[in-house]
Amino acid sequence: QETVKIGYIDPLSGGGASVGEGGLKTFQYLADELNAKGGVLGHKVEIVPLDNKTNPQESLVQAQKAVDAGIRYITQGNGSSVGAALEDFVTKNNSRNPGKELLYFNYAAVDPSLTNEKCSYWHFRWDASSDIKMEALTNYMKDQPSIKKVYLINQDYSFGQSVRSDARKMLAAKRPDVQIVGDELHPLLKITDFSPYIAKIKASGADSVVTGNWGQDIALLLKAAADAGLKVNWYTYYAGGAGGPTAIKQTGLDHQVYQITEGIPNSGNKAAMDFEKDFRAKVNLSLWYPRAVNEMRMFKAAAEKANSIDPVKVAAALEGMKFDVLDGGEGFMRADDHQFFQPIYISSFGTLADKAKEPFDEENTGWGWHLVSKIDTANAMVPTTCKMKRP
Amino acid sequence: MAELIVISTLNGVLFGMLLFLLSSGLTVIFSMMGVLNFAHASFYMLGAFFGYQLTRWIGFWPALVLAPLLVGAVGMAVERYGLRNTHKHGHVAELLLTFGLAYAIEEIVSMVWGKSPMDYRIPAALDFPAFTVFSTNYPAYKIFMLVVSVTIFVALLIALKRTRVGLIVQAALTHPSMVGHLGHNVGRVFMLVFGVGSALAGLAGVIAGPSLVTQSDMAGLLGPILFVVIVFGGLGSLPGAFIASLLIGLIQTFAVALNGSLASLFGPLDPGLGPSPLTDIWNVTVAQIAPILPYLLLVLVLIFRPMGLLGTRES
Amino acid sequence: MTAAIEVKAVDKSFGNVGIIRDLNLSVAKGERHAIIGPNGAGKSTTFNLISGHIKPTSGEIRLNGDVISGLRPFEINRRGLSRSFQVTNVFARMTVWENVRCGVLWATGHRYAFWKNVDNLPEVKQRTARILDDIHLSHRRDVPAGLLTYAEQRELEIGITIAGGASVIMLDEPTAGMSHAETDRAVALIRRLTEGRTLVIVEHDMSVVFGLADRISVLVYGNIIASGTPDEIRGNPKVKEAYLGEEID
Amino acid sequence: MSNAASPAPAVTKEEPGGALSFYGVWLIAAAALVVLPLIFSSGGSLTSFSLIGIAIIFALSYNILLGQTGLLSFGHAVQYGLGGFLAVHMMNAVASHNWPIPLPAIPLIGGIGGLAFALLVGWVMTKRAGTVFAMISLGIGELVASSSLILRSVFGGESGITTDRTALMPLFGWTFGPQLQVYYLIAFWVLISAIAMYALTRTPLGRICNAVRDNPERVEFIGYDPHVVRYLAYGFAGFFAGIAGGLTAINFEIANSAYLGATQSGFVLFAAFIGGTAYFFGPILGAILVTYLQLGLTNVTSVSLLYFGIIFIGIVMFAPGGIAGLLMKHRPLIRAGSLGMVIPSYLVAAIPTLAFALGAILTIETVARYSGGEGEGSTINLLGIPFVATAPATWAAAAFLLVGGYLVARLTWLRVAEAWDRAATVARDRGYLA
Amino acid sequence: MLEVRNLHAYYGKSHILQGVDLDIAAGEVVSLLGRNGVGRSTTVKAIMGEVPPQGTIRFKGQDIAGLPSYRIARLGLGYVPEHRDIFPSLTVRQNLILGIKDPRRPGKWRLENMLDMFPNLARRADTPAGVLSGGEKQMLTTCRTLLGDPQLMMIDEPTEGLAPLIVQQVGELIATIAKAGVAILLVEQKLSIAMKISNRVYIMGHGRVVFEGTPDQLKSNAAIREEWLEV
Ligand SMILES: Nc1ncnc2c1ncn2[C@@H]1O[C@H](COP(=O)(O)OP(=O)(O)OP(=O)(O)O)[C@@H](O)[C@H]1O
Ligand SMILES: Nc1ncnc2c1ncn2[C@@H]1O[C@H](COP(=O)(O)OP(=O)(O)OP(=O)(O)O)[C@@H](O)[C@H]1O
Ligand SMILES: CC(C)C[C@H](N)C(=O)O
Ligand SMILES: [Mg+2]
Ligand SMILES: [Mg+2]
Repeated sequence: QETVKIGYIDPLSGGGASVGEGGLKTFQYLADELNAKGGVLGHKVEIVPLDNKTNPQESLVQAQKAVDAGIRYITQGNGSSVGAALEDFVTKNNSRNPGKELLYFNYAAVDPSLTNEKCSYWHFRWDASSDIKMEALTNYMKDQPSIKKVYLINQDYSFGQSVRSDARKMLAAKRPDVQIVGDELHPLLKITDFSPYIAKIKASGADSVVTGNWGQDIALLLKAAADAGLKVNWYTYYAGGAGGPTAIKQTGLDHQVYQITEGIPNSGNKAAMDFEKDFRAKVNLSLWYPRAVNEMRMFKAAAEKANSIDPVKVAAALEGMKFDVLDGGEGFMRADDHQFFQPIYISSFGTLADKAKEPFDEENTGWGWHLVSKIDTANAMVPTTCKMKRP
Repeated sequence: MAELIVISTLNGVLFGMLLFLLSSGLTVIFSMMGVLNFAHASFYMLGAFFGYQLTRWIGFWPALVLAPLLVGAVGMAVERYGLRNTHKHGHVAELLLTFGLAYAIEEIVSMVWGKSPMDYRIPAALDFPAFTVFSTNYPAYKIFMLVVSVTIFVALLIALKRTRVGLIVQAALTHPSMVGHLGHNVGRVFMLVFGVGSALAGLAGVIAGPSLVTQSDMAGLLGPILFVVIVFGGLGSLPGAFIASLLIGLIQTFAVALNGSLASLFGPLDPGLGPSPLTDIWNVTVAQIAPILPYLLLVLVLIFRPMGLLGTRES
Repeated sequence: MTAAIEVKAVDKSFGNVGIIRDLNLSVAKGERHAIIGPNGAGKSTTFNLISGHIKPTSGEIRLNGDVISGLRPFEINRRGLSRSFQVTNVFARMTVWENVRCGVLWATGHRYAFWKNVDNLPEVKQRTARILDDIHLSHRRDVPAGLLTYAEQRELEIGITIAGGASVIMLDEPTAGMSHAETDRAVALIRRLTEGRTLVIVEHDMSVVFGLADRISVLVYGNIIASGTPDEIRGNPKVKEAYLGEEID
Repeated sequence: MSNAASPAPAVTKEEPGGALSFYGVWLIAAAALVVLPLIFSSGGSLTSFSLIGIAIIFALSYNILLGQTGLLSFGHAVQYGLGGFLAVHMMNAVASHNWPIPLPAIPLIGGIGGLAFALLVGWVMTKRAGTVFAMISLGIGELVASSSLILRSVFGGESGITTDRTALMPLFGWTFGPQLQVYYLIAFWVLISAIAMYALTRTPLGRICNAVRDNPERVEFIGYDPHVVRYLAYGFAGFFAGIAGGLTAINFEIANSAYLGATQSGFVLFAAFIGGTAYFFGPILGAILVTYLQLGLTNVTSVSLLYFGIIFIGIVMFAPGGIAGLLMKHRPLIRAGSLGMVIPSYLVAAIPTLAFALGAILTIETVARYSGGEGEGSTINLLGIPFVATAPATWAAAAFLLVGGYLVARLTWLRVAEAWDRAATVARDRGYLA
Repeated sequence: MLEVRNLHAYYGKSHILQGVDLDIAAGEVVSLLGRNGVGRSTTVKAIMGEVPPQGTIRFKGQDIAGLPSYRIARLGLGYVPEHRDIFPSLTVRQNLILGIKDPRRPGKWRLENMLDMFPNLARRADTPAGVLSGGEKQMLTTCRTLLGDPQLMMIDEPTEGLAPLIVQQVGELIATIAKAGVAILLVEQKLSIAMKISNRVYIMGHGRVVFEGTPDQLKSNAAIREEWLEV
């Protein structure tokens, strides 16, 4: 039986390497999991790491390499800039090389445009797009009267910009009284010291910061905040990334840092928590990407449904497919734009009241993620402008 | 406003001092030996990782001494077994050697320690706010960094004044055998200089590691800007590097602190214009161009004053 | 008739050290003029001033009647003045042939041409070959200049200098470091090559100077203390005191 | 800095055989480019050939600066990238206006872009050579690369600007969708660019560039302004870099800011130096090797950067004239017919050297697997022999090969040196070696 | 003091020195004469270790063949090379400072003496040595080596490119040095100088010594002069 190869195109060197490596380990764990249960339709699943250095052009080199090596599935997540390039590549490749179609499974590039104006039939996204997350986040923020002055700080590229503009738009609609006291964009993965930004946040008198920063950009931001003793509430997409929890604990921001995700370690769902436990034991990491679990498991389900590992058939099977997600609840792959919809969680980081119910801490800080709010699939829907071109 | 100015000044000075700590070693090497050491930032990274590892084994203070020595030893080995043989083939060859070395070091570090950031913490003895200005804390650790940088600066200045090492190296660049005929052991001096330069980078790593990230890509982030510092300050001039570090630290910090853009100055452009380079330029904030400023400065300085701020020679 | 080189009241100081002070010098067309003087008198500096390598602090320099002070070296060269250097200054990694040919290119009007094949320029080829013959280096034409012996390099240096066909040739100690035999050969060479041109030469070897020069100027501390025919100079007590010392065998 | 490359004789030797062998070489090259994809027709080789072709033009253009003119640039990718961006914008414009410009003409637009920028900034940059030039080029490179992120309407920010090469009018029925057609387009440009750049070295300007490299001061006294010479060289280098950029844009159908950045500039410096800057064909070899390593190494090892670094350090240390320099060292021996005297010693030395290399690879891989946490049972496939990373036998084998190989190799290389001496003496006696 | 026996040296394959024998006693001035290219410079270079020597070289009884040159220099052997090798980017003063081997143990020559002795150098003390005139460079190298307090100084062609008057001055300088008790090995072309200041002369030809004697002996031996010196 030939193996099903999935090209993992993400940074394995340079500024994004730590995130990329985490993702790689996750996917390799998941492949092992599938293989242990007989693989996909009896095919062994293999993850092929392809380093793109967080660079769109390099990603295309890697994607082309994948194609040349006969790989039919690629997955990528770190960076919407890369995501856009890959989506474009896959679309062109599939129209020019019929019979050699390539599917692109997106597990984290959440720029909404990828499932709107740029949408492609060959692209499927398991992470909630940034506008979905912002919708959920602002719904929560709306009910926090203590929020009066908000500071936005984001990475200067498509994803950061969409976080920023969505935050502005949605806050203005939901909480017109909230003042945006700062709106910062900084270069992606290039800042070594965020102290100047922290000084600015401090000077602005903000009580809350909204940021989509990821990778070292969030870790260093939180670290600089800790050093300066900046005490504000943080509404983040990725504060749980490596280094983040340590910095939060250091600042003593007990349950003041919020994160919006499609799953949390202490979700209370037995299966998910067992999975988390095993994952941590084997990989020595927290599960940052519950959606990757959904992606891989759903891939298997779709292949079985199509009874084929041919990408064209798998794509057809994935469209509109419903699936029970890791943390419980049902999600589905919307056929209109190939965006997966699932329950969304807002959690805060801090002391864990009940160690039995919430056993997982982060980075040995003793603190962990605590569920604050859960948004059901139905409430986590956004419209799309995608005009899907089907083959 | 006053608050922002005071704090930005402090931040700028602190960042500048870190830059100096890093660039002092590079200045020593570059100005004396003419080697554009692209692996300098890698030695910095090695310093951080050695520091991290030793701190876990024997504690921060011994690590502070030992790690730079280790890095210095690595540097000496590099000089002895690599650069020395390459020297006769010219500066480009030397430079590429260090280029290759930078790759190798990065991969070795990520092989040994992985690619995720290390949990390298500030020693407990220094983990308290030294003082508070406008309710912003200044961690004692940062003050410690400042003190170390200034100490290094003074010590290096004195060492360079007192010893003839600088002269020997400079003379050996053009006529190495003549220097030997005068009774100086050129090989050992070169090795020593390179070792000291690397050790300084290592020291910067040990110190900066806990305060910034200790991660396998940390070399790439600071690499290019170091060249800006030493060229801007003037090749061969330690005070130049000191001033340039401070200036660049301050400029970058203040640029971030400022909010201005052409749009905020002259009002927004007609929204009907659509995206164009003009609108890009119009709307970009000073903070956004902060990362570019050092390079702009570099180019301008080289055009108008090729020997740099305090330099005396061009190359 | 205008002089080939006319130096009028030129001063040159480095920092506040005056090296050339009120220098006046006139070299007639077709003349072979030697400049002698103690070490550090400013002979090379004078060469540098005339050839545009450095600019005078004050004063004026004319070439064939035109003011050239302040011009860049290549501009002066294009007006017909070419010089050699006291220290060997050839294109080390290029062959002997290439070295000489580089000297020929501008003068033959090919300038910065990037649309012509250098190997297909008959005029350039002939001229280069002739010069190589003249400097006796034809048998070494494909050797990189850096690998030549010292004396050969000095000869090549002369070859490059005359290659452009300049009407004024300035040679700075062309025979320094050569043996007697080599020196004699070089002198003959210089004599032949500068036939019909103006020659300014700096030398410490008195046999060369007295054998070659029509006129001699003596430079001491940046100032010409005497100027005249070889015999006049030989007999001049001031020159003896400042430069020649007691006659040596 | 000006003594940029090794002191080997430059590209100056007049070839015996004249015009015939001159055209012969290019005809063979052209024929090889045509048949190459017929022999190696897999998608992978087509992709590699295309990238190698582009890299060749890029590296050759760089050598106009480094090898020919002695200018060490850290920012050559600026011209390359800007050429690429201009090409992408042009392609989009052509497609949307239906202009009758076929795709194969686009690289020329890229070239013009590179040229224009080179001429714009070149004048101030080339005022000086040496370290000053090197540092200005570094500064301009970083400046342009970072500015490109700000001028997002032109450069498209982090994600860049995409285009569709098939949207231009087809030429003789070719849409340039399939990689094969793109390959031929690239091959065509490689050939004419290489010929043009080679021809450039044989023009008056090309030769004066060499003179400026060797001794800029002296050049002033033979009627040339070294500044102008450097400027022109910079312009030409920019032009051909722009062509390479244009081809990249066609190949990937995207241009983004990373194109312009230090990594690309470093890549081309590497390629040119490793290949050997003293010979025209050096950078071609370098481009092939470096591209090949870049594409291929990551497939076989997880620590490709380490090998990358080691290979470069090795070449810089043991073959400072690059691959071309290494090869050309043998030319006098071939001519003198004494090459046969060294070949046996090479063969003898090859065995322990190979053993040493294998030992090194095995060691690195073992350590990499071990620390990569793959531990148990992961195998290293070396020349078809599987080694279990965690098995003590593997460690022993690695240590044995490494140490034993090293010791024996050292002895054999001494013999190579002796054989060389003998062969060189023969060559010297027969007048083929100075 | 210096004892050279059967010295051979090669450049690549060419056998330049083919068994040179030399002796220099303390305080003696010895000249090494010969035509261009016979290997006089190579002899000195081989002694200093700049060219790999084969044979015996003893200095003050210690075998120095093959030692690195800084070790040889520290034993008290000074060397002024043919091409002067001044350090162009360093100032005159810095050049001189580098001549001092150990600043804590100054020898009989002091920086101040040197500058007093050579007002030309004193005037230019703080200019980069690269711009000195040819003659000034020669003085600089000689002084620089003297500052290292050598017991034996080997000077290669000190008068090359010097004005006649200065040639005389250099001759006097060498005599002064010799008077201070430093032995001197002088490599010269200009016979007149060598004859005037040397105690003994050697003449080299074809890579070995072909004549040894006092200046007077040489003067009276026209055959030798003709065969090995004149052209
Ligand atoms: N760029 C400079 N800066 C400072 N001083 C200089 C410079 N160039 C030359 N000098 C000084 O000017 C004086 C004249 O030097 P120059 O080289 O012209 O002498 P010269 O007559 O050629 O001597 P020689 O015969 O020894 O070559 C010297 O004392 C030298 O040190
Ligand atoms: N680096 C070198 N490589 C090869 N041959 C050399 C080298 N240096 C000198 N030679 C040759 O060795 C021989 C002796 O040279 P050496 O310099 O010792 O001569 P010399 O007696 O000092 O003459 P000169 O008057 O030229 O100084 C000469 O034939 C010379 O060409
Ligand atoms: C991995 C993620 C943090 C990437 C990010 N969400 C993006 O879309 O660019
Ligand atoms: Mg002179
Ligand atoms: Mg000699």
